[in-house]
Amino acid sequence: MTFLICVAVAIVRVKDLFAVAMLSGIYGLLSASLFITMDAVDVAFTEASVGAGISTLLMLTTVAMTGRTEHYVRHKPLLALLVVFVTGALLIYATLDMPYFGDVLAPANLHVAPRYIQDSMREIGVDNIVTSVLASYRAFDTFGEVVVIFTAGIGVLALLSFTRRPEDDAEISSDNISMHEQNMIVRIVSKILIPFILLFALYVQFHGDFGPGGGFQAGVIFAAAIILYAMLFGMGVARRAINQTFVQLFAAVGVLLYGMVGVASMLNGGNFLDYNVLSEDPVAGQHLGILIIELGVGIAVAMVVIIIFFNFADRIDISKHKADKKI
Amino acid sequence: MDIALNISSALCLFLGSFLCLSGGVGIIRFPDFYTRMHAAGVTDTLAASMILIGLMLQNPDAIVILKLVMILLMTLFISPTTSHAMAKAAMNSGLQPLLDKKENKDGVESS
Amino acid sequence: MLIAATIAILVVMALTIIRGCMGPTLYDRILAVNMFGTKTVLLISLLGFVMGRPEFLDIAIVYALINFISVIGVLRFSDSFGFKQPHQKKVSGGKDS
Amino acid sequence: MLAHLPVLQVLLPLMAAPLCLFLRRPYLVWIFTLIVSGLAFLISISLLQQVMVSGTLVYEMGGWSGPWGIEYRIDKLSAFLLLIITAMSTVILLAAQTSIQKEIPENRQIYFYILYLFSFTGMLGIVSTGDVFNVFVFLEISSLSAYALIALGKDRRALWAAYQYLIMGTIGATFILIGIGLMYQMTGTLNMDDLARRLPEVAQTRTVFAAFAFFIVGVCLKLALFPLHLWLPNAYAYAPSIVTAFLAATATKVAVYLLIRFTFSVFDLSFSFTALPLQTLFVILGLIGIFVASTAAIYQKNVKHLFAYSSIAQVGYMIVGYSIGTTMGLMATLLHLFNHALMKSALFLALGAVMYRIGSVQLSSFHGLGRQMPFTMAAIVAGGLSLIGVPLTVGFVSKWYLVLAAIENGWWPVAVLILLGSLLAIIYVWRIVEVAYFKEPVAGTDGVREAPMALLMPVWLLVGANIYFGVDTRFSVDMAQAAARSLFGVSP
Amino acid sequence: MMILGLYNYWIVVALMMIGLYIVIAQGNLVKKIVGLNIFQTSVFIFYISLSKVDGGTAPILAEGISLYSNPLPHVLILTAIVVSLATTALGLALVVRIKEAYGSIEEEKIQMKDDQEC
Repeated sequence: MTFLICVAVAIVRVKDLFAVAMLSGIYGLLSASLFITMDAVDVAFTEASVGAGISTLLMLTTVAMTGRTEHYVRHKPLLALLVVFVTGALLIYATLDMPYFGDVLAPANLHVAPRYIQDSMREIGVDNIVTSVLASYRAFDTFGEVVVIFTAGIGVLALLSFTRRPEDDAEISSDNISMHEQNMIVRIVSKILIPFILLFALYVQFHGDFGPGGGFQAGVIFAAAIILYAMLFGMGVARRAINQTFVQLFAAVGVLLYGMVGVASMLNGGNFLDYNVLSEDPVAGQHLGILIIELGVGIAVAMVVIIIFFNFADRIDISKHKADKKI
Repeated sequence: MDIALNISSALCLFLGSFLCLSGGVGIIRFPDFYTRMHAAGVTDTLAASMILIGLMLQNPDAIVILKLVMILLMTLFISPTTSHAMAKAAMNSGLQPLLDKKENKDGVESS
Repeated sequence: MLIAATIAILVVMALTIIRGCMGPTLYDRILAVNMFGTKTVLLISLLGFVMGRPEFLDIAIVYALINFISVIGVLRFSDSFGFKQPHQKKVSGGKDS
Repeated sequence: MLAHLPVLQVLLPLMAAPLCLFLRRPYLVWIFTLIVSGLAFLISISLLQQVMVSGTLVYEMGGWSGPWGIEYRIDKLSAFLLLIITAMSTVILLAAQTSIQKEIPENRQIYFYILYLFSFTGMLGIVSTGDVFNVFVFLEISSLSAYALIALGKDRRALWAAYQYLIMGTIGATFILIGIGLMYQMTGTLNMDDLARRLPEVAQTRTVFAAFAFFIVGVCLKLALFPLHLWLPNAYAYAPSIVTAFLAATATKVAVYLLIRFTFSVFDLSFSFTALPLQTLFVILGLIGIFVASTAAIYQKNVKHLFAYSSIAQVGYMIVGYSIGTTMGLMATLLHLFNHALMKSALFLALGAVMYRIGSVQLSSFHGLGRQMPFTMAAIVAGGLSLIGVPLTVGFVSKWYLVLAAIENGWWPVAVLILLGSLLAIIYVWRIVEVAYFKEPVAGTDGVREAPMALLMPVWLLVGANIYFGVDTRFSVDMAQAAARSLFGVSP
Repeated sequence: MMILGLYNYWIVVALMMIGLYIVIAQGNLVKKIVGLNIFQTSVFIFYISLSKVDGGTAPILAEGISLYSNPLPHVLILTAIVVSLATTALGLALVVRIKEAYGSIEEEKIQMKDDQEC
């Protein structure tokens, strides 16, 4: 735990933004390990792939575009400190009446949660309680979550997309090829790894019922494989392999798939997202429903992350290109 | 049988931890980037495999061993690759190895 | 033994963080991040055993992958950062000597 | 199908948004969006009827009841808010196509509509849900899309404004998240109804107190209550006109809704108003907000800025009404919610029309506009009168009830100050009138003509509503009264 | 007991304060986003710590185990992590655009340029 504070303080102090981005990656990994020690394996899974993986990559791309050094001007630190300390004091004050860490009798552990733990096997039939809560009891939240990430994807598209000129494309890709001739070893190893990563993503996708994992994590891993490919072989090549319009449409399909499950259950006479009615046997219905929505989540997340990354990386290539031309 | 497994597992774990620690000391104490990388890269690979093998010996479950083997393979693949890539990138960016006694601990961050 | 190994790894992690925070060059930090990642993988595998639920090795696999990808990412973007050509060597190493 | 209306209300725009990607032409997407919004409006009317007849509607997501699943809970207050949001969105969308064509590049228009739909969905979701964490999720949907929408503005300052909004908004949302976490920790539930039942047991603990404080601060950040309003003026000023109109008409309303919902339904009133010196604090902040923002509005050179500051002042009125803490005060607040949505959307849409013709909303470019764009300017004046609170406009009605509520509670000084605040409104509205009607047009703007029908029609629709509801107050007053009564009925 | 029992929460508070401090006091836009991340992560840790049950294990049903940690906060945090990813992505996209439009990502400089325009 104390590590976390060290890293956080370091982030405050370090001025090299690249280093900051990397430290935030370490921070993500650390908090993920912390989640594991506190039994939150699913969360750790996600935090590792998001905090240490995708966020860090995005930060790096941004830093690569915006410049590395920070011109540090200390301004209004007093006000900031005041706000921070008031908040902190309030929280410390709040902790005084809290149930202790790990208390079995804390109200949070007595009221709603026991039902999930005791009955989810009978009602849903999935080993991983987190999955059953996520995908069935609180499925609507998860739907919201997919929509949030989709919104972010669209937002990034709205902000960063631009019409590409073909000649730019050609130049950039030739650039990339020359640049990566040298990285033979890395490329070969990655070529071996990428199919494996994709396979692993599928495993995570469908194994979510029994162990940690699920649609979101699988989506991120899948996207990570694609990102790796794009980084090593250049955006131009990756772009040829993966059609952007197609990706966008697929992201939409992912969200719609999720919604459709809900609509289907409505048509079958249940409430929105009530999987019990999807099949004769409620438990089988639950299984089916969870399977499909996890698939929807996976598709949507993977595509959105790809969209986000590609748009960022395109900007880099373009801005670098412009800079090269100026020189 | 059990005892033998346990002992060998403990031995592996011990060796792994020791290598880890020495790598950790190395990464702090060595004078420049390339030597540090050496410390990290070498210990990483061996220590990781030692610890993973140690864990494998502890568990009879097939799927767990399979997963551990996968992790092991991955570390074996990834660790040297990243080391290689890092060294190459560092060379390309103009970071010179510390060959003689010249002091150039800082200021080599090229941008 | 498991616990001893865990503690050893924790200590190494601390050392790596120190290196990561100290720098001094960018590549030292990358190195620290990389090493930190591998150590986390080991830590998680160990923790799974310590807590008696070794099914969670999936997470360790993910960490290894993510670690690899992020290191490659760092290198890729630090390469493409700035205006230098990949093959051209700068003499900045000897600048202040 | 009628039983599914609560969820359809949210689901319809939600599902429609990704579908937009499949329609590749902006014009088609616009039509589609408009239809969806119109349908949502119809649903909200039907919901309102149902609620009026049969009381609170509860819809269980996934068939899981109570605190285990998420439920939608639509009472009179939410139905009222749903009606406001969907109505505003529909009218504003009528004007969207023309204005957007001019302000946003062709290849981004589709994204604009998608984001608009998401923002719309988010607000509907916040209003109809009965689960605190769900509130957070939908809050993020609506605000994320709002950030992106603002950043679509032409001016580069829009980007900066959006960034600031993003930072402030995220801090606010995270504060709310902390509040939710603390509450969950003490009660073990996330369902609002259940929370209301379980909170009194632990109401005296410091944790619950802190939870409440965090929640209030978070909501106030979203609400742009006086000391936390800094993000609002720029965000409103540089966003595309349609976005400004939409956000001004709905976003702060939703935040007020959250405030009311939490202080009245989740925490009970006696706790809300005694645990913190909330009542006094809010009255003071509200009043200061009215004065500071109105004064700031007087000095603005950009008309959008001017109205943005006036929005902050109006939020002040709402907060004052709310903190009076009587049925009358709450009713005034709800009325003002409704009325302010009407007048601000009319004003900002009219500004959109000005923007469409002149390409600027600096006060200096308004010279002589009264003659060049008579209908648009007339609409602005009508909206301005409503802001001031001249009789026969909606602004009068809500201020009337507000003053009544203050007097009823024996708060004479507050009533006087509210009236004084209206005087300030006269000044800033007058500045526009003066420039537009009594100054000669600037040379080189001879070609400026009246705005196209597609823009004028929605503007005048809204202005008409302004006057209609100012004269015939039965509908809005009844609604507000019913909602306020039901809230007080719930809480002892 | 009190110190041990609340230690976790206090660390969370400290992290939260650091994160918030970065967001408010730092002038660099990227760093602000990093700060926001730290701030949000600290909230996640808070949620997860309140779900921990002494002696319990991860909420994946297995034979022979009867005490599990509370799964509900885990679910909430999964959602919240996604939200924070979305926020980060959007924020960084904004930063990129700001850099292109203003040529800087320092708060002060941007303010200065804006003031000149007004």
